[in-house]
Amino acid sequence: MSTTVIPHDLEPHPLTGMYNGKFGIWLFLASEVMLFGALFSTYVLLRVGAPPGQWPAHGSEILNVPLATLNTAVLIGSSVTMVMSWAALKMKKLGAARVWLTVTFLCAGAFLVVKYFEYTDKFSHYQVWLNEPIKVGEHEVTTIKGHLTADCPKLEVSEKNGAYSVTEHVMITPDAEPGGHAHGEAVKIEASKVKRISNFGPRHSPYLATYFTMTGLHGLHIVGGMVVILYFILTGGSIWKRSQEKYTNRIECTGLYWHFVDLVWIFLFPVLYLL
Amino acid sequence: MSHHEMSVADVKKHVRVYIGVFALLLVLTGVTVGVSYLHLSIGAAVGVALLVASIKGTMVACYFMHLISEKAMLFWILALCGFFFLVLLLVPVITVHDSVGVH
Amino acid sequence: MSGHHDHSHGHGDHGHDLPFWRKYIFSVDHKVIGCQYTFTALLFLFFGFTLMMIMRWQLAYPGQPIPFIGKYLSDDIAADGVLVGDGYNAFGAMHGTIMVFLAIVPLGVGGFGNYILPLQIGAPDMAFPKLNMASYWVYFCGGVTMIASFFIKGGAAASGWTSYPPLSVFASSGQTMWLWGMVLLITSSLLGSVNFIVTTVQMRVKGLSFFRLPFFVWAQLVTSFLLLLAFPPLEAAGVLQLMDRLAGTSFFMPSGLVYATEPQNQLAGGGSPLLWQHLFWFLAHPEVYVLILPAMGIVSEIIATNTRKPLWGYKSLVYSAIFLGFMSFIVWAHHMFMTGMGTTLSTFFQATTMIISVPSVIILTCLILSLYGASIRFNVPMLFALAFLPMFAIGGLTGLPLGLTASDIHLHDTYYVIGHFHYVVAPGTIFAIFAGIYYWFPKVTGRKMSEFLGKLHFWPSFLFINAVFMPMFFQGMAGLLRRQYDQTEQLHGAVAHGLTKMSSYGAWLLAIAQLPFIINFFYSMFAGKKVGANPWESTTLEWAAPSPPPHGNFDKTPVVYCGPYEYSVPGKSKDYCPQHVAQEA
Amino acid sequence: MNLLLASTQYGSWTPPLYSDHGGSIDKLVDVIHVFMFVIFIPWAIFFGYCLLNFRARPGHKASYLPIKAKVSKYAEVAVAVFEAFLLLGMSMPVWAEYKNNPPASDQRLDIRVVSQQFQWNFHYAGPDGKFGPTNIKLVSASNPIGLVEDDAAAADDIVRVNECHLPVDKPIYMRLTSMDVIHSFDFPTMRVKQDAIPGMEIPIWFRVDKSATTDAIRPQMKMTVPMAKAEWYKIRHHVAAVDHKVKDEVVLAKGADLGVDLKKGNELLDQLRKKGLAELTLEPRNPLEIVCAQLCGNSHFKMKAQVMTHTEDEFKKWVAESSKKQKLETDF
Ligand code: HEA
Ligand code: HEA
Ligand code: CUA
Ligand SMILES: [Cu+2]
Repeated sequence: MSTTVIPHDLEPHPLTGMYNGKFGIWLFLASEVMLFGALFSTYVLLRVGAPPGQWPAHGSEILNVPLATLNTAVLIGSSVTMVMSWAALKMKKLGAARVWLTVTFLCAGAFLVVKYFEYTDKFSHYQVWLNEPIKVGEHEVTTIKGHLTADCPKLEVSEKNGAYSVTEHVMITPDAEPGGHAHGEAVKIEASKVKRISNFGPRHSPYLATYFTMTGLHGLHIVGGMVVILYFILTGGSIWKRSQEKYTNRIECTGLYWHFVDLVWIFLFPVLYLL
Repeated sequence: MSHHEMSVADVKKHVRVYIGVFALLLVLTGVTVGVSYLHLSIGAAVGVALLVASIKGTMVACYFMHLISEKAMLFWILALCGFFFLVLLLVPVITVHDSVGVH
Repeated sequence: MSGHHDHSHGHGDHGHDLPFWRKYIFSVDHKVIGCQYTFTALLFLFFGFTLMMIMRWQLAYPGQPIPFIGKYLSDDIAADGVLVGDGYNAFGAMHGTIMVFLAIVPLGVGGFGNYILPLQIGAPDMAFPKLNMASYWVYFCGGVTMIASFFIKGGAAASGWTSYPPLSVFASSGQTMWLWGMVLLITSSLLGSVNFIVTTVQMRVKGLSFFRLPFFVWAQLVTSFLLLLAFPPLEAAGVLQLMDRLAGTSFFMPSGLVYATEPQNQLAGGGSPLLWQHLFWFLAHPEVYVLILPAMGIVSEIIATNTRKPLWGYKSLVYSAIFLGFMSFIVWAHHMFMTGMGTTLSTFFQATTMIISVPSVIILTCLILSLYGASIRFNVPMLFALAFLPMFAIGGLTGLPLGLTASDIHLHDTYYVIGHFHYVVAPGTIFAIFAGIYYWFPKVTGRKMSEFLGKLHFWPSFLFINAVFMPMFFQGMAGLLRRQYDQTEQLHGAVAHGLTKMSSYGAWLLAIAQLPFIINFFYSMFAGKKVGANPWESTTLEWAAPSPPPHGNFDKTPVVYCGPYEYSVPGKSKDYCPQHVAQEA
Repeated sequence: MNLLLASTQYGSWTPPLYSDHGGSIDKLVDVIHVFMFVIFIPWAIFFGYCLLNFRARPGHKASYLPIKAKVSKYAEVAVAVFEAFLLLGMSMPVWAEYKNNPPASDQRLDIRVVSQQFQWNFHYAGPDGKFGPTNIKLVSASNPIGLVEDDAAAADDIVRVNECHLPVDKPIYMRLTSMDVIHSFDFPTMRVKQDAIPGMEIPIWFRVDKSATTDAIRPQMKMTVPMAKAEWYKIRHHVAAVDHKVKDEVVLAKGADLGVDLKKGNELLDQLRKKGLAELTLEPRNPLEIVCAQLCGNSHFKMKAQVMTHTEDEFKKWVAESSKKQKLETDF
């Protein structure tokens, strides 16, 4: 098989100014734009069509903005280290390049760790919607947000779509008021009174559904990128020995992909957290 | 200019640019977050957020991804892609408003 | 078009040192991959047809046990030999899905594109051979997933190939399999399209400028862009529907649903069923041109060769194809006129729909004007290619009443629609594919298919396929709806039932008419008449390579000196000037 | 074609038409098809001419130069122009009429149409003209739309399952919605089709022709089938239109139903053949049907409603007595 030499595998084509791989990755990114485009379209359609109050006025009502800001910085940083490693290769410094790659890899890891904490926090936080108002503390409420107590009986989970339902009753400690006085004591609610119960996972609301789907898909892209980067950190030496140019190109393509993932986040962040 | 033949000097120049862009991106990130707490009107808030995001995005594309130094061919392909992106973004929303039914 | 093309004489194949499984199973050679695509897709084509033949029985003889096979079908599909409602819907949905995503596209793009395109541009292989292999195997897995879904509890997806929610979200787990299958198929197409575009743009041999490319290559190029940019939104939609089904989100589920008198309180609501339709049709309309463009490419090649004269208006062909590709992204909502669309949007989409018909008219016009002043050789490939023209014309013209909202009110979701698109895809695209198989078979195997069996395949097929689809226009006019398990349940269906029988018999006879082809196909593979590199005396580059082409394709890389269709050039000894032969001044 | 479509008023083209807006739709359909033939026939003739005249044969050579085909340009322009005419001149006016100006609320009849797997529920406001509120918690087999029965406005409401009563010659304003999946409200003989989408309420309006009461049109749809071609599937929705006699013995009385299931139906046909009956004269048991045009599950094909069209005062009578009895009897 090796006998066939593919034209423009390494040297750029005069028309596009790119070697095959680079042109290919750009085309792939174009399709990625349409992929996320559809998701943004979904976000806009659902939000515009939603009755007032169904979506939070500001992401910080539900999400953790400081953490996300940190993550944004981390990801942008990883983008810089990525080009740095490419630049290093251009200066024929394999060692430096590998260090930069490793830093990039670690940044990506850090990003995922932070996301992990954001996610898990949501899954342990619940909301109950009630059939008729009940009294909590001083005022009547039709819905309660909070954490389930330790002695709260297990919720029933439908195997079809994982929806929760209450068996006999739920025990939930409401969150502190925005006003800020301490947690009220746990409230007991009979199953008959519960219209719907859900944690702050995807099924909670269109907003969180969009949030988890978009960030989830973006997260998968991060993981994919990490795999590739790791591969090039490890195999770097051997490929470099075979052809310095090939290795440099590979890193450039990986970089293009990585910057795109960063670019997507730059839009996800304000759209999901700040609006 | 294709990155094919690049002197060490060129690369060094590039690196300086990267650092600059990096700093700018961090600043802009700070800006969006800050603005979002001013509780502007919906329109304004969306406007600012998208504007800043677009600037940042352009920075990344142009400098980290070297888009500014690519040949015209690529621009046309991306322009096409961008156009369809807008169509996809707008038309479904329009249907919500141009529907004889009530949602 | 089989995996065994150079068994007979693998001359000059550098790949000889490779073990069988690297050479024919996990090969990275575009020709082997092309054959794998073609072969797999033909089997799917046959399977999709079989599903429909069973459905046509239920339509012709509602409620009566299916002869022969009825008793072997599972209870989800047929209760004691009689197809059940869910079984019918599952077959219908899978027929559509299989035909579009597993048969025709893989044939037109994966098969012909892979095998012919690199040869026609003088390339030794695709730009990314490994990626090419990957896209075949991803496609293969997608196919396996789809087939497997027949055997799980509740049977295969039964919400139509369009899979409209909320129905598809309430549906049994076959739908989940369908979605996973689609994700795989889409991924495969994306990898493929990247490969095609890069190859075409970067790997044309010296002298082969864009306007010297055979029209087939242009068709493939445009097609690849459609796949590249239209497929991702459906992938996104697929993910969203998976979320709705598995994670209980409600992207497509509005508030206040009541299913089987059960209020769906556990759902958040606030979703939009129409969102899916937008994302689906944003792909699915360009998709239909993905089905037709390669067919047009194939037909143009064959017509040029067998008219012994240049194609009429090559440039306008090319521009039309490009324009067609562009427009196909902004007509999709003509599938959604009945969803309560207001006047503004419907006007826009009616207009674009009328506009997009113009380039098709131009393409067809060019092809038929190419016949004028020709010297037409009526060999089997040409017969199929010529038949394509009127069939596409009928299919295309009947698209117009559907494109106008007012007439669509009466025709939407009737058999008129079914008639419309089958005329373009079945006697249209399928015939083009048959034409292509007969035409390039010698290149692939070094042997010609039998002309006699070929004609025995063509004439009955042509007759019967019209018997299948022509009645559908009249039934549609009478208001007969599609996706009807028992068409006689409704008054206007019952009175139109005579025609239903007619097209059912047409379908079964059409199947018998395929026997000569299948025999011819396998017989000629081993015993067909041996031929040289250029049996049709054609001009394009694939004929400059040996038949079958060795690994790496060309003995020495060709250089191109002229346009693709230099036939009957005055004052030349031969009536054709191959692109790679320097013209003595 | 007529043969195959069975000789009936359904004819071999569009179904019979009983609404006033439908005419313009049919006109458009006809014009387009004429247009299609005008393009296709000459095109096909030219095609055939080429095939014959330019077939390869000894002594015949192809010409390198293309024909200077001005005609094609003209043809293409003509096609484009005519398409523009179809769009601007014929389609858009109809659509605008169909979508933009609803009949004034004081002179129309309002009906809520709530679709579900696999039935059409018709909700009439009753004499007081007020629709009672609904609540999905109350939905049940006997209360398909979850009408709040003890509400004052609901007291005289009428809810009918798969049974729709319409006055002729009066604008009818329907608001379509769905409780579960997407259905499509298809009333072929009125040229009305509109998806019913959950989470949306979509209005449609039309007017039934003055003369189109059910009793008046049933006889118009009479068809005669020779016993030889008589087949249960084709006649399952029909009843005998006259007394069928074999040498003045009545073998099939007027109004006798042939729609009993496949087996019984065929037995009946066999008997009649044995008795030597030559042909059947039939009319539809129920000439007007609303069906569902959108795949909505395994019984989608069965989802249909019978329509009764009445004169204005017949209709008033129907409303008056139906609104008296609260409980609705579901008839499947
Ligand atoms: C290869 C596939 C293919 C092609 C090419 C087309 C081509 C066209 N289609 Fe079709 N279509 C489908 C596949 C295709 N379609 C499918 C699969 C569906 C159903 C999906 C589903 O619901 O399941 C569908 C459904 C469909 C609808 C929705 C109907 C409904 O659901 O109510 C509409 C409406 O506008 C439409 C319109 C058109 C138009 C205007 C064209 C035009 O592009 C046609 C242009 C061609 C011509 C106009 C004819 C050519 C010209 C001549 C005859 C030459 C004349 C010569 C001279 C003038 C000199 N199509
Ligand atoms: C490319 C797409 C394609 C193709 C080619 C076909 C081909 C055919 N289709 Fe299909 N069809 C669809 C796409 C297609 N269809 C879609 C999208 C739908 C809508 C589904 C839905 O409602 O959701 C549909 C629906 C549909 C219906 C309506 C069902 C309903 O609404 O209830 C019917 C009814 O007759 C039908 C019939 C046929 C027939 C008889 C063929 C025949 O033309 C097939 C002819 C096939 C051959 C002639 C090939 C024979 C095979 C070989 C010769 C291979 C030999 C093998 C080897 C050599 C190994 N189709
Ligand atoms: Cu309801 Cu089909
Ligand atoms: Cu379309």
